[in-house]
Amino acid sequence: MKKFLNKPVNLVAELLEGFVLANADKLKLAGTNLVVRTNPKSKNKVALVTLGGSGHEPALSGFVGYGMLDISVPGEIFAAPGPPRVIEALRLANRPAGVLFVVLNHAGDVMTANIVMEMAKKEGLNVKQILTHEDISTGPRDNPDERRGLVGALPVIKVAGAAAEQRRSLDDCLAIATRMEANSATLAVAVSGATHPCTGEPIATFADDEMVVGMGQHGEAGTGSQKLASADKTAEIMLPMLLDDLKIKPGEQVLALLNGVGSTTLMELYLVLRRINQLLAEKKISLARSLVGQFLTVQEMGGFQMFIARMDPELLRLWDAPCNTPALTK
Amino acid sequence: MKKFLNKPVNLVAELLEGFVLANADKLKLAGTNLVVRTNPKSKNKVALVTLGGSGHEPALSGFVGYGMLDISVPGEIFAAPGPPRVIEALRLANRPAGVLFVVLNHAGDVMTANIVMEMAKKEGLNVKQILTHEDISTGPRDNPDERRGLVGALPVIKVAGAAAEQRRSLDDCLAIATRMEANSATLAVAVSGATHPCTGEPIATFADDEMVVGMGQHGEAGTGSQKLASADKTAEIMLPMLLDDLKIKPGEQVLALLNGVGSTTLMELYLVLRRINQLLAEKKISLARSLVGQFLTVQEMGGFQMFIARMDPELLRLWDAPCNTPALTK
Amino acid sequence: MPDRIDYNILVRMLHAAVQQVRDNHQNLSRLDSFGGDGDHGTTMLRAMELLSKTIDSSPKQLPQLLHDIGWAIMGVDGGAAGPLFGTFFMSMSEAAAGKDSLDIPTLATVFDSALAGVQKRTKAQVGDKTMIDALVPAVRALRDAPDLATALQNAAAAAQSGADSTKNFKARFGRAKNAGDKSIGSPDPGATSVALIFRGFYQGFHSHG
Amino acid sequence: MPDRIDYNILVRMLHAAVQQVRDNHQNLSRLDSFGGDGDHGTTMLRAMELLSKTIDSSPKQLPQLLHDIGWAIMGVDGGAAGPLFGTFFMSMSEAAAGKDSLDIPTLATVFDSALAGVQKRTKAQVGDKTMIDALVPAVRALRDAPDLATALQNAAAAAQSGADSTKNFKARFGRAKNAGDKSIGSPDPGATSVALIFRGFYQGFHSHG
Ligand SMILES: Nc1ncnc2c1ncn2[C@@H]1O[C@H](COP(=O)(O)OP(=O)(O)O)[C@@H](O)[C@H]1O
Ligand SMILES: Nc1ncnc2c1ncn2[C@@H]1O[C@H](COP(=O)(O)OP(=O)(O)O)[C@@H](O)[C@H]1O
Ligand SMILES: [Mg+2]
Ligand SMILES: [Mg+2]
Ligand SMILES: [Mg+2]
Ligand SMILES: [Mg+2]
Repeated sequence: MKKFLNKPVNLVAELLEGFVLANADKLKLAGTNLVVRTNPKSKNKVALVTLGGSGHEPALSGFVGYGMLDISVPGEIFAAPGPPRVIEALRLANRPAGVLFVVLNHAGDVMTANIVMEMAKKEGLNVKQILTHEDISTGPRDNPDERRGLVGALPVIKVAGAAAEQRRSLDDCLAIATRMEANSATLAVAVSGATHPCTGEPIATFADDEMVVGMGQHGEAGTGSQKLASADKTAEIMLPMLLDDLKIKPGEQVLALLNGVGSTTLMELYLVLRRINQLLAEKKISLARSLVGQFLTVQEMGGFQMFIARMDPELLRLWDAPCNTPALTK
Repeated sequence: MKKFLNKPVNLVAELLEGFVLANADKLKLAGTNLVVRTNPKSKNKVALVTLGGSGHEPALSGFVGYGMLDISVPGEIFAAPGPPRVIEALRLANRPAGVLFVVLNHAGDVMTANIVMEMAKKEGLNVKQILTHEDISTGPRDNPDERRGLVGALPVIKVAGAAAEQRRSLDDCLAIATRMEANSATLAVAVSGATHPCTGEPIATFADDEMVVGMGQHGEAGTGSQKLASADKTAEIMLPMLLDDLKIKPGEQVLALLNGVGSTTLMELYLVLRRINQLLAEKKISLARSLVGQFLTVQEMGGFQMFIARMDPELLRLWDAPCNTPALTK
Repeated sequence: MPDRIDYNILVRMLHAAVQQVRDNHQNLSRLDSFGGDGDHGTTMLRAMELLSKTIDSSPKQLPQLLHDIGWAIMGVDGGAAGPLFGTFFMSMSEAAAGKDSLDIPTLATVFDSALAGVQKRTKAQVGDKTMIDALVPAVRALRDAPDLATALQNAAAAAQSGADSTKNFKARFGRAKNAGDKSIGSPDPGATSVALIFRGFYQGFHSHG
Repeated sequence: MPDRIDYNILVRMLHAAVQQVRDNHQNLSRLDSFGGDGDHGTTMLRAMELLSKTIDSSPKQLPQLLHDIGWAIMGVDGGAAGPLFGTFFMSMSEAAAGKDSLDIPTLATVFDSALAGVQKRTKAQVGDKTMIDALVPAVRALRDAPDLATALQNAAAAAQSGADSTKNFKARFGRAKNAGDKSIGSPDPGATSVALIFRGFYQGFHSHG
């Protein structure tokens, strides 16, 4: 893929400069390239902090703003930031109301998070951590360590962020985030690869008519290599796996989120959502809410992540609550 | 490109079904696949209506909602809708306050619009038309017929839509739209092609290291085939052409909009915006506002549209006014 | 051969035109793929299927049928061809107002009106590689013919050679104008459609026994 | 050969380790490209350049230097390697607290601490195709050597054969674990880095004249 780039070593710093410029009403940089709100949240409210590699724009810094995150610590391309900048973020966010620290389950992120949580404890910071790991393709539900954190971080941040704006306690925010997380499941499908913007190396390769169900954010191989299917058929393959994992029963309400990872169009995602709605109706499951967009991308990779969550009235209320971030505004 | 599709003949109908499902709080279908607001605007306010081909999601139906459009008439893939559904939309929107009809300058759209405007006149509908044609690559400023309408329709709809919500008259809304349009300029650059989702045929082809400045929305050849340049260099090539066309002088304020057309990432667009900001600063031109995103796409095509507009205080106020649509929320 | 085109004869002419496009739509798309976006055959096929359905659903009255066909084709949502061919039939209807059959001078007037209608929609002139290149000679050929059969035969022949002439032109209208020289060497798809339709008109008229 | 590693000798050892990575970073990235994401060489190079800068900026005091190096490498933002190698040096510093030079038993304790620190961060065991495969034998080899030169020579050799042994393993940690069998046949990049660093330590110590 041909990309408009400058020097690779400056890539993240430069993209952050443009990113905060494009969203100057919501965001600015603070400290060592930490993305923070232009208008900080009241110190009486729980703060939300996350970390993660760059190259997945608009994620994760695109979720900073009213109703969602307070600080995002962007790493290098596809690489977690190291502990120094993350502890800097936690110190900056620290407050009596407390800090909820959202970590997506990827080895590097978790390693950094563990180091930082030990430091935070030693320093007496008021921080609690929530780990998101809803990728059903990498491990069974009872082995959550193996499950990666994909786009499911978005709803977790959304509901916990809404709870924080409503001055709920840190324990409440954590409980809400945990409930959202526990009722979430994601499955990815990929049809074409991407190139690493620094090395120019291909991320994953595909046969001409191949699609891979379960492929990860960085081209980690999935188990489900199969022939490229129609939008309807793809929904028919993937949705039951998610419903099964969550053991969703007739009469329950779900949120469906379709996250395009790059060159798969919104057009295609709308077709998939349409079929999801039909399949859910057949099973008497209610599609209570849906969201379609490109939130957590993998450069120009083709494919998408299908996310389903069991919702309860409180989670729905928090999902609907106002937010104002570059990637999601309600 | 591998796409998740069903039968081509159903593509637009199905994608609209998914689209309104995903945005049920903002949109619904009415009449013959017209996209309308879920909560209609008061009849005392001017209504905004547009038409345009599908396959460019989220445009144009993604601009329907508070503060922007009232009705969008989506055509087939890359093809204008014919007059019958457009006149249906104008009849639906018609009101004493009047209707502003926004047309992007493409042959099919204009032909339909002309027919419909004649009918509207005969029927006594209270409609005025604004044509957007800000693509500087297809004709000189004094030959506006040759200039295509690209992403510049978005700011026109934004400021006119805001004026309409403020109960400005039809003449005022038209004058504001006209002023916005007259001060707008867009230049596109493409680096990789796309496939037509119905025919599977390639839209435009490129040499390995080629970029084409001025390529149109449907792969119409541009004049500026050259070697793929860095983000900085590309900004240095394109921005002066736009400033020149608009004759922007030191001390003036501009809006910059970078519209990714498909597989070009937000990451890359942020790099370009950063350089635009630097170049403007050198020329003592103020980057008053900026917007980066994928608003008007061409399937998985690689490239972007760079839009620059001269802003005045009123246009800035209208640009900043609230809006709530699938593609833009303020 | 009859000396008037009544509703029934018109229907035969229209059906034959539909059949011409059905048989040739793949070629029309192929021609559109050189300079345009490759959809002209699909659009014309959809237009002609709508035409055929309109014959069944419309009141059995000549000007009304032409009007309804024009309006149906206008709604084909396929880019330039829909409004242009839709205007063609609607403008025929306007000139046929109040008539339940067309003699040879009326037919000439009706097609003059069709051409004028289309020309109101586009600035394209003969030589710009559009449907105008087939339409103008076809309509002109209708004017001075001794009888309807000759008129329609001449029109079909003139449309065909008009379409053929576009081979060597460079497109100056429609999507193809942006394709530079790519369309040189193959005829314009829209002009080819016009030739097919006039061929169908003649065949449908002629087959009337 | 000296029987204690003081600040100056440590700096030589560190500089030599930096040089090893500078000379071999492209190979490290190449190794990472089979199963991982191809960035290990870049990350290690950045880590080592930071190490080198830290030597210049940090107070000239042995445990403090190790601490500052560890913290600098932690901040390299390059994925798994930063925290792991950062922990390595920070844990060395903890065990060296209060010492301005290291004799052979202290050196063994310092590296034991480094290994323990890294192991606190990962569940990877010998055989899982990670840096652990080079680190464990290297640290073990340091323990029973008669003098510093032999200790560092043995450690370098053990790290190298530990790294070599990973060739035949299938990755079970880090990004490479998702690549299936793709990494079989080539050594683990992180283990190779450990071998380079220990080789540097030995060379730097040895070159001390
Ligand atoms: N402005 C125009 N004036 C006259 N004829 C036109 C014009 N634009 C297109 N056409 C005709 O329409 C044909 C293309 O039709 P079609 O492919 O169906 O529409 P589109 O170009 O919108 O895809 C051209 O071959 C040409 O004959
Ligand atoms: N969980 C882990 N435990 C031990 N070592 C690991 C782990 N993850 C990665 N490594 C080591 O790090 C190396 C990869 O480092 P690097 O490429 O810099 O980071 P990343 O994998 O995040 O891109 C691997 O070769 C391996 O030796
Ligand atoms: Mg066409
Ligand atoms: Mg078309
Ligand atoms: Mg790596
Ligand atoms: Mg990495």
